[in-house]
Amino acid sequence: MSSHTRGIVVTVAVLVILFPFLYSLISGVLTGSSEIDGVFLERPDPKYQECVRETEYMRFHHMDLLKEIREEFVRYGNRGEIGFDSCRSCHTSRERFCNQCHNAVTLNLDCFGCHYYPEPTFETANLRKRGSR
Amino acid sequence: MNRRKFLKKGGMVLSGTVCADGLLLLTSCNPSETTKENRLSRHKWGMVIDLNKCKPECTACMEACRQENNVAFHGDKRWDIHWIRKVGIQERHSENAGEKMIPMLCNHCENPPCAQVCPVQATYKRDDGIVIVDHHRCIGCRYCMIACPYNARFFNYKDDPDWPNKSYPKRSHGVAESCHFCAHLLDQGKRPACVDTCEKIGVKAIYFGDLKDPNSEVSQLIADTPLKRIRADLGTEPKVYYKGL
Amino acid sequence: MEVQFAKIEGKSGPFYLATGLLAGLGLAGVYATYLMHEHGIYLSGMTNRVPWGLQIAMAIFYIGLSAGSLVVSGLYGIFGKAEYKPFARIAAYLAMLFLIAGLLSILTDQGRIDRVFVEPFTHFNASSMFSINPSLYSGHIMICVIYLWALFKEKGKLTKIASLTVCLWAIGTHTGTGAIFAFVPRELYNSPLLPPSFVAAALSSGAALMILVIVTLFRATRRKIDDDLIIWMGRRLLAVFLLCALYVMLIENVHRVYLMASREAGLFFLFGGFHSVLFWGGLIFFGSIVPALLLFIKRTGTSIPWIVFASGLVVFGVLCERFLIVVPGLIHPPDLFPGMEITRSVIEEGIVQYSISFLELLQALGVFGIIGFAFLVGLRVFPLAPKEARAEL
Amino acid sequence: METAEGTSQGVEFEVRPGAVLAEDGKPLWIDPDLDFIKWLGTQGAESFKKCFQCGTCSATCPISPETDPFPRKEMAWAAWGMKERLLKDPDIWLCHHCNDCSTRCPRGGRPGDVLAALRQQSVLHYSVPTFLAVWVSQPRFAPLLLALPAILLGLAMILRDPLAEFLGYTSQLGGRIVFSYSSFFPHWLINSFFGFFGLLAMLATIAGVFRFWRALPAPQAGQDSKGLFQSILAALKKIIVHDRFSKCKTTIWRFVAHLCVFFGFIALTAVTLWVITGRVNPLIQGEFVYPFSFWSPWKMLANLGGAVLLMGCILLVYDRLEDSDRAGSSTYFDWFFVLTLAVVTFTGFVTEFMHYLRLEPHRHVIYFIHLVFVFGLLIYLPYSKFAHIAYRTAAMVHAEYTGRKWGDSVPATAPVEDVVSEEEAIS
Repeated sequence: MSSHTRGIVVTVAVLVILFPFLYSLISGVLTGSSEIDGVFLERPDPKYQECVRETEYMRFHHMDLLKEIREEFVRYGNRGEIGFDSCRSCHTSRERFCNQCHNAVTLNLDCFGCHYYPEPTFETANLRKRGSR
Repeated sequence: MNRRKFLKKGGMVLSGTVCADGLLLLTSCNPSETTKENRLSRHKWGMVIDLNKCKPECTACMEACRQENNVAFHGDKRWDIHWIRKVGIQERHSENAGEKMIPMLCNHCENPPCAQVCPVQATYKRDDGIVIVDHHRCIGCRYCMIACPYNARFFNYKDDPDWPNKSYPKRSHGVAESCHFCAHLLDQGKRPACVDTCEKIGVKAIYFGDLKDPNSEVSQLIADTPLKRIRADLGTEPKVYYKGL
Repeated sequence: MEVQFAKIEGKSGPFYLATGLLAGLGLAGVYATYLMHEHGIYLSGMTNRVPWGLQIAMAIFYIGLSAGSLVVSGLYGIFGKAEYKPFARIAAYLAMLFLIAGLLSILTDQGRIDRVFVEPFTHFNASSMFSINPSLYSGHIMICVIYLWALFKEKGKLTKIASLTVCLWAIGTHTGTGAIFAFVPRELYNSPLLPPSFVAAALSSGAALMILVIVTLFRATRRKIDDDLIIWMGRRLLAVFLLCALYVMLIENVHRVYLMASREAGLFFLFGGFHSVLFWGGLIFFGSIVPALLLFIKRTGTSIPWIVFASGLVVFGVLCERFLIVVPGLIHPPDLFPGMEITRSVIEEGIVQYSISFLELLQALGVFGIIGFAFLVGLRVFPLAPKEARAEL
Repeated sequence: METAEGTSQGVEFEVRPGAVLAEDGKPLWIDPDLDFIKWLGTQGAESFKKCFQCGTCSATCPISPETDPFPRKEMAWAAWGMKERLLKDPDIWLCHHCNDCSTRCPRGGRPGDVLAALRQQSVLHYSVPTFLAVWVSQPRFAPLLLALPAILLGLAMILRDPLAEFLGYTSQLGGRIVFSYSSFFPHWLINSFFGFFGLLAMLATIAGVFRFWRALPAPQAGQDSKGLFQSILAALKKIIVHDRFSKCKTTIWRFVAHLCVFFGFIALTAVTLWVITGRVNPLIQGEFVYPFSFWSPWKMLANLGGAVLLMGCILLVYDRLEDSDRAGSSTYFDWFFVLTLAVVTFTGFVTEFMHYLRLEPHRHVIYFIHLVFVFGLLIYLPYSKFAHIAYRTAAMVHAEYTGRKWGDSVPATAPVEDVVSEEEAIS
């Protein structure tokens, strides 16, 4: 490899490595937040004070809780007071409540292909999305 | 030589981790799920269909089922799904015999072959005797459809856009399904959609009730009227009885 | 004399052409599978009445072919026929590939491929043949790998043990595969003779394919091979297995037609439509009788080209047989109301039709492409093929 | 013409310029370190016995300095078992194992491999604590070396909940939604745990390099020595642009592979640092969101860097397996580092893939394996071949510092078409 091509390769590599940093720097200066896909969590109606579990638990284990509820209901027919529908009584917008966060970390949901969660943009909901249980 | 030694050792370690994975998976198995103690075991649901009352051209039960359970309909016989369907039969080699229309649905066998062969325990028998599919778990291998001797199980070959009953989920394409005696209604203390409709239109050809309760309508009928079950000779012990078959 | 193994050069134009073609097929198959996964299995020819089709037939066909290793490894490993050592490696490698192909075919046939890697492990159902068999297959693959390793490292004792294990395990594998169909309440499926007949057909097809592959490989790479080896494999092994398979099949069908309970189904299988053409023409005449004759007649049975031709016919016949295991049992309706006939219904009752769709075919070809590609690459990377194979050492 | 005194029973020596002298300018009495010679033999470097000091190696080496070039003198010292002298010698670290010498040695000796073994010796000698270096250098400790990180990480996972309880971390997570990997092995745990041991490893490395540097000869008067800072800058520039490495002819592919690994690794390190410091980063107003979305620039950089790194690893392994005559003998010391790196990269990608597929619970097992190997890579840095990032840098800085013009001159190598044919043969 000639020193010329080597110089080009190295320069490109360095630039590529620096790119995200510069990107974050510039976008941070411009928009005040460096995260383009920053997750805006929909704050529910203030009249609902707390969630079905304490917030930390929901943040860590909401999927476990949902799975738990699912098993109980589907396999043993025990419909507890919490259900899949309980979420949407407070968090009205699926788009902002579920999808944004899950899209932000590229974890596809396929709950809504089968379960109804009122959303104005329902037709555009990812009916075909796969890859999660 | 050193490299080979190292590779061998690495292989040993790797295989060890693989075994660990296997162990982890095994421990997460729970084959005896339905033995869990729950309120379901108090009932055993059964159905009696009176063919003498059932009107040949009436399809109210099919429609009600479709509306209640969002059963997919594409207008193509190969892929249409009918949890309950009406089949016209008549005696072989005899001209005079008239045609009978028979509502057919999942027989909710006591010994369901579909549950026996399901590789992921997605199809299973609830403790109240209902054979039901956990659509979150089904991998769509369609072995249950092979095993079912009644053609009562169906597969979602494609998605159906329309969604009549928003309070009940649809099924994505790629999973098998069949009648579940409207278990979601039973759990709320209601009756299956077909039974309700049949009564509402004033025919009342379908009786539904608890087989464990001796003075329920169904138990009474079974006790004192000659009833038949489809292919009872297969030993699957169906829980759907027919009067006048 | 010690057998010398060597990689093939794999620098010729045909080699690159073949690998490229196979890889292309594989990609096409992947694309077809992706389409079905996105839009639904209706893109295949399967329906609610015929839920299993080409892919399952191909799967059990591949599983059957893997018995080739059983035969050859048995010759070398167990009966100590040293002159068949040259083929042992290819056999083991092919067996591995075919088992993988079987698993791939089953995998691509599922409705929810994304769950296949999870649920069967976390919710194993011991009473389902369909969850027992994949474990049998993967175990078979493992043993094949160990066996291959032992062959590469020239470990005599381990080779013996491994080949013995392969044989025993393979019996389990093929019986289990037959049981997938035999243990199901359908007239054309549930017959206790299905597993044995499956094993017999597997052995014949496996031996036939070994002959095909070995001769083609040695001719293509200009390696020396003694005709006696091929002739022995053809006349002693293949012919015998062929007759066994034929015999079991005969019993099965006669029994089916003899009993009143299953006569109608049996007659439907034998004379009921296109599959009967496959049965009589593909399986019985071209798949069994013609090759048997070719092998037993001294003049043709001792000429390599004829033996290869016969082997090809046998493989084709077994392919038909696999298709005949799966499909007719499904298009023939379960007898819902004995003594009655169904006049009308909202779904397909009675006898239905199954037609293979293009994407389905693409899937099957894709699996073939993948393992073919792996085989050629393996030939180039590992020393699988011997420099020469002599009858007397 | 001067004579040596003392122990020489009056034997006269003619001392030519460039002859090997003791520090006091007297002729040197050599007592060979036989164990050292034996040990070299076990490291695929026995070929120094073939050396007859023709000097082809030094002449053909594309990166050898003009003033007392390697590897000729190292070959002699190795043959004489002058372990101390070799340990003080920076040149073994200037060598990039091009093997141009090994392929051209008229006696079939392999100076490249000898110097590789000497480098391992120097890591063994300088790194602290020494017993870890001994473990890393011997295959029979491999299970132990793999078990150690696993055990430590297992310990960390056992301590996870009590620690979180104690530190009150569960209540300081702000608005972050934490996904399964993090609840399995939380980031604060990774940061603190890996941070702590990373610090230890860094200290050990610095200690080792410090000892190495002290042993190196100080710049003599007359050598046009740059300042230390200038030397470091010059050396770093040479390293980043692979100035020396690219001169290699025989193992040109190792240069390409190293280029890939180098920049891939740097990219991943940059992303890792960004993630670790994400919570306290002044650039990030508001929430720091992790894991990144697939199209976030940082994630893209991470994936790109990982791909490049993986490619480099594959190239390295393939190059070593494919032709050991060209690539030089690969000892366990080499494989330990290369394979660890490869496994880290590979399992990393598998983890990401399983994260997208949500394959429970397999992905936790894979993720744990990944963490174990990353941890191993980290804590064995000062003792494995990974330490070359410190030692070679030090040696190169030293070369600049003592003002040696190394490799700037055009070396007398084989004719060009020879090289071209070699490259064709390789590619």
